[in-house]
Amino acid sequence: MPETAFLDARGEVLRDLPDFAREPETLRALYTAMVRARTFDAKAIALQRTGRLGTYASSLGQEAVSVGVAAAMAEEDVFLPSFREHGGQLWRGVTPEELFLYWGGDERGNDFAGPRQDFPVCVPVAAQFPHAAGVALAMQQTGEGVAVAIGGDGATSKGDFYEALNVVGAWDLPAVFVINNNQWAISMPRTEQTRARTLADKAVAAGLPGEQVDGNDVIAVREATARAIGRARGGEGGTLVECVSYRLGDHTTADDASRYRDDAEVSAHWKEEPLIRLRNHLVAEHGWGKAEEDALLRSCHDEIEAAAERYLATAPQPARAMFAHLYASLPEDVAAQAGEAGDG
Amino acid sequence: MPETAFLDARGEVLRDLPDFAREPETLRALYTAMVRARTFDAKAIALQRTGRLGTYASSLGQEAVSVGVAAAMAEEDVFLPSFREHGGQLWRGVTPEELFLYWGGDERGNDFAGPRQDFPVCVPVAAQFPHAAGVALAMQQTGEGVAVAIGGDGATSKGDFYEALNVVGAWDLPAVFVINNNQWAISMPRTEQTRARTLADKAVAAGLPGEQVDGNDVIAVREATARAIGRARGGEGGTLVECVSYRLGDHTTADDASRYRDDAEVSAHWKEEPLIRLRNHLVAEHGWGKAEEDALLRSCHDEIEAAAERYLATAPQPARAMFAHLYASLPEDVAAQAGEAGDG
Amino acid sequence: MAEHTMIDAIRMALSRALDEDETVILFGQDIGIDGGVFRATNGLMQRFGSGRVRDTPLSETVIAGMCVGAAAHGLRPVAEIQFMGFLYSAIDQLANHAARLRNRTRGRLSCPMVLRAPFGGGIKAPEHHSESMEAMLAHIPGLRVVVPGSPTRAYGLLLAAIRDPDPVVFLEPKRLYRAGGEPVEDTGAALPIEQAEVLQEGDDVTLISWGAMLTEAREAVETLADEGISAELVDLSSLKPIDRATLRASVEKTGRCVIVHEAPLTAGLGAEIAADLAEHCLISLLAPVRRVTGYDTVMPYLRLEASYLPSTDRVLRAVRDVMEFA
Amino acid sequence: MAEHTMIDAIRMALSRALDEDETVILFGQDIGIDGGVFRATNGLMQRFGSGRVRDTPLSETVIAGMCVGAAAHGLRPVAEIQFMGFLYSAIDQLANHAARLRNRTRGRLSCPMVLRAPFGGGIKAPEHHSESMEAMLAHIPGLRVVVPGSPTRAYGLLLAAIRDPDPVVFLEPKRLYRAGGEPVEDTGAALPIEQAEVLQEGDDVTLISWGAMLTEAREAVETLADEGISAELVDLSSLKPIDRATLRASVEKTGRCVIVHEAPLTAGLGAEIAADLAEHCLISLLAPVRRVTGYDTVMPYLRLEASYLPSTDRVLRAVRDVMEFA
Ligand SMILES: Cc1ncc(C[n+]2csc(CCOP(=O)(O)OP(=O)(O)O)c2C)c(N)n1
Ligand SMILES: Cc1ncc(C[n+]2csc(CCOP(=O)(O)OP(=O)(O)O)c2C)c(N)n1
Ligand SMILES: [Mg+2]
Ligand SMILES: [Mg+2]
Repeated sequence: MPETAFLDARGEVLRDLPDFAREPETLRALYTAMVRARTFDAKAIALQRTGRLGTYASSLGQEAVSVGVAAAMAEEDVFLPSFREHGGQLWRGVTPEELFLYWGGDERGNDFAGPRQDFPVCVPVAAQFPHAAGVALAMQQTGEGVAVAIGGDGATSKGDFYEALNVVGAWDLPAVFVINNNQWAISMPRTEQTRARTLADKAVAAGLPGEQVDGNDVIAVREATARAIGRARGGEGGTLVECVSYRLGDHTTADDASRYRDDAEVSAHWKEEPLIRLRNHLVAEHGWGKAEEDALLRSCHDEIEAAAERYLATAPQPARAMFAHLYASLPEDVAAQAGEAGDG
Repeated sequence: MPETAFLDARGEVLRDLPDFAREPETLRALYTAMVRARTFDAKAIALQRTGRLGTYASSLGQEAVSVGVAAAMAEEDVFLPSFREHGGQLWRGVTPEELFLYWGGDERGNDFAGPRQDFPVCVPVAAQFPHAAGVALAMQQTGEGVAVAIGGDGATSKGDFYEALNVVGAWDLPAVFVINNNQWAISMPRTEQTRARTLADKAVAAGLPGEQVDGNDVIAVREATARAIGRARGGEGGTLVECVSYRLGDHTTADDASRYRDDAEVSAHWKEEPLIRLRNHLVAEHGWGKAEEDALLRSCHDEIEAAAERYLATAPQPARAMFAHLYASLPEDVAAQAGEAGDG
Repeated sequence: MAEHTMIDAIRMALSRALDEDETVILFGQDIGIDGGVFRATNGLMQRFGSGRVRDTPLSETVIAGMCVGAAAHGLRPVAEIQFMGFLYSAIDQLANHAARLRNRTRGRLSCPMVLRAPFGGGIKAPEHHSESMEAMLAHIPGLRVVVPGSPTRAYGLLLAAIRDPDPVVFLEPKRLYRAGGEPVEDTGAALPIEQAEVLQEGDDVTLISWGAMLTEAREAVETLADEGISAELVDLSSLKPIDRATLRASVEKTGRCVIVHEAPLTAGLGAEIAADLAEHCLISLLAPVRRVTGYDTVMPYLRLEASYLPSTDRVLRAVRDVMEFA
Repeated sequence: MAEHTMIDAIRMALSRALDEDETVILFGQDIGIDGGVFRATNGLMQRFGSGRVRDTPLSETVIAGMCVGAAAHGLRPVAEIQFMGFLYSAIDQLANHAARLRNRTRGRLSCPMVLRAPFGGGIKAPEHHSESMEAMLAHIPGLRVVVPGSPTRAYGLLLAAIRDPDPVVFLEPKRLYRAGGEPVEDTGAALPIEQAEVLQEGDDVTLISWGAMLTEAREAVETLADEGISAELVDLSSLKPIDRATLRASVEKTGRCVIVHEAPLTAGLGAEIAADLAEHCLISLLAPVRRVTGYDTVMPYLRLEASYLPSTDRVLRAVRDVMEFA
């Protein structure tokens, strides 16, 4: 594997750890966040399977990308996630209940109490990159903050991605573009998506630094993202960070990946997934034991279950809510329709 | 200058010439084509200035790009030019009269008798690159031909360019993308358009070979394009060729470049323009003299003047011609409108 | 004969087209081994090879743009856009290039391409997956826009679209993909691409609709029949060009008209039809033409989706309105 | 007072906005030192600096997309698309993002942006430079679309657009840019963004138009006056939302209506207006609403441009038609 990693698949330390990765609390926080994301994921899938959630995109196996990136951000930065970065959203303060609401088909899930400046999930692939350039433009005017957008390997084929990367370069914008290269875009493997040697290489087209890291190593993700954010914050412009992970699940609950990829491939990648290696490291170096693990699993389980309960107990918005935030004030033209919708 | 050149600005040979550039007839043909293009250009501007042509994009100083590229193509290949590649179109067999018609605002100018498979001028910047990928896809099915598209330095910022480049790479399509880097996109200099080190470097994003050549040296342009076309024809896929030239004139007749760039810069580039160096070389090596030069200028002048006369004598299409080629057969829905338009 | 759903019928037509014309080529995201997100191309790559049924990178602009190039150079590309919400990136290539290549070159080059896209709501899909913006496309000169209303129509109209010498956007009402089957014979016969179809004759009022909303329209027609109101139901089918003659004839007969579509009201295609009928059938009209449409707001997420889509009730209310107008 | 052309008025409004609100930022192709291809931003970079008046790379998608991000994060971006024919690449960002960010986030984030674009024909521009596709934009829920009809209206409406809390596409009729001047005072006063303006009162027939076509409409009104026909002329101004109340009131008064626009007929915005009037003013209407529009074909190259654009004659013929209808 050419990309930078600090821990190998079994949790062995490969090179000098960055400072933050020597702090047990930090590592525990990262591990906790990944377990929390995975717990959320499992519950979301369960809800979907029983008809109580909409189509859902699992982040199974990619928790290190999302969490590592978010953990490298400052509170006032802006996160612009794709639809698969639940771990990062949770880290930033979006609640599991809000996420359930969103995936359950309720716009109120995007009105999170947490990071008020963060963008909602971006479903149209790669459109978040131009948004991030715009957020970074606003930040450049005030000198505060960094825009951090994440998209998938597939997203690197969209013109939006490239146009945005180019303007980030041309204008020295404080933006970091992260690629969660989970090696699949629905049924298309990374190798067929593009002939580029790495996705990080695409930064060359914009004259930006590009870096590839092991996306299963949350330390590597956080470290590389933090360096990129640091450069952006210091006025040194943007960076493209490719995190090589693997999509262990189906594309979404509407997908059946067994149609297009071998179980053997998936099994092999289970050996590299991000939680186990950090747990091994915690066990070996920081006295993490069964008690800690059990307590963590239990608390995550309880939190997510309670959030799901609250989500399920939330009544839908009334029909006329579909007009409530169309404009700052509803034009007369549309007001009559709002009335009709309200009447049923 | 980092890019490959065979002749320097004064026409001195810098390195071993490729075979074709040792043949006097070939060099004369290239020179003739560039003079022809420049003659056409001058006439087009004169016609526009006197209200007898529409807005026109001059190719002054970039004749080597257009001609060199076209000269590297086989007859059955497909040329997909931007709006500034008159020299290449003329080389391929489009007549000056047809070009005048097009720039005079008459669709019949695109119905050229010449290379029937070639695309008309592409005005929306960079849209010709996806078309070229599509043409190349058709060619890949039959195993015949190469699609050659040209766009400007500005075009490399459009998503279309990048998406097309990427699919050319992913599918090994027989396409060559040429960038006429004339260093300006209207008022935006190349250096502000992108931070990429070279435009050829953008090929990295698609995993394709990219090459930068001196776009004022028709030999270099032809040689590099021919190699790229050869690879494509041999099933080895696409290439990006950047030709570094300079836009000696205004962007179009609607533009006034003195608003945004120094005369001194333009004057400096006049020393590097493509005709003089080839002429010097022809004089030094191939017995080109005043007589040959005068005869060539005269014949180009006569040809272009005659073409302009014929163009000016061409009556506009009748109003209902605007419906004649909307669909293969005009739907009833629209037929009534065609009638109305015909009536005035 | 076996029953076929609309998605089966579409696959049958694609398969037939690939079979009968070697210049037909399919591409799009996940249409190969995965068979397309709705399985429209299921098995076609296996049967016709990955040279003729190709997975593209995730690039809608180049999907549309490649259609133009490939079509101009001798192929008949049939490309898929995964959902209409992702078709916006293809509009530039459609409007600026596909729709005018023939015109620009005075017929020297042409663009026999089909761009397929599932459209409309009603399947509780994620946001941006339920668009119904057909009116935007119907405004583009030089394009054809076709929407099938049943498996049989899907088969015949898709073949017609593929064989048509001009660019066609073929919008597939995804709510109907598996909504019900009917026998569809794989005869290779195309249906006339420009014609609206009168699905049910009637005397008192004309209902005009297309795509998935034909379901509500049909339900309304049945209920009305019970009430003794004889409604004529027309499936527009060709959204561009519009078969105005058929629509006008129907309204001249019935004197009343309700148009039903899922897209937002304002500048929706219902406006064109209503304006045309009001202008050309004014004498025959006994009541104003009414439109029952999606609201002029963003399609809500799935919890409120049902409140957005025109219901049979809303259709019935509109019909009763025009029936009672005096 | 000095006379100002529309392009002057636009520049005045931009300058005023930059002056009064430091969150206003301008970007687009060639808007800096070159002052924009039509000179709308002439001198503004020199005055406000290249941080607030920025030349972008040649990327329409990212121009629109950056507006969304910048607007959501506290700026008021006012971006320029050089010609409407190049705005298609921005539609995805407009429809999928700008127009729904407020709605999607229940008001948490919003998108106070303006996308300016010259539109329409009549200046013998190259192909793709004369588009008039406003109806496509007017169909997108959550967007505003505004077209000024005079220098005074351009100044006041552009200020209104910039101050509006929601995304506005501001389409500038380029044929009017330098068509004539009038005194425009730089008072900083905005005009109501949603209101149609009655330019001339009349009793016999209502003409509705917008943008450059107001020229032909105005000429027609004058000619009609000579013939003793009193025509009311309404400048629609806000294409989305539509000020239906003003239009209906006018037609209820006059009983006759002709709509004039440059865009193609089918699914043009005239359809929406005609459908609305036919539905809501049926009782008042003494004649069918007529539309005088561009044809449903590709805008021809310059030699035939004049045959494409609706002429005063065509407008007059339509008015006479509706006057004679019985
Ligand atoms: C513009 C666009 N086209 C198509 C889709 C449908 N779609 C949803 S996700 C997806 C694949 C995305 O792949 P990738 O970028 O690798 O992200 P991942 O799903 O692997 O996280 C596709 C094609 C979309 N959402 N947006
Ligand atoms: C998509 C698009 N946006 C904007 C324009 C307006 N425009 C015409 S040429 C041009 C600059 C093109 O620069 P470049 O690609 O370097 O080509 P050059 O003109 O130098 O040959 C622009 C912005 C256009 N034609 N197409
Ligand atoms: Mg992926
Ligand atoms: Mg250039």
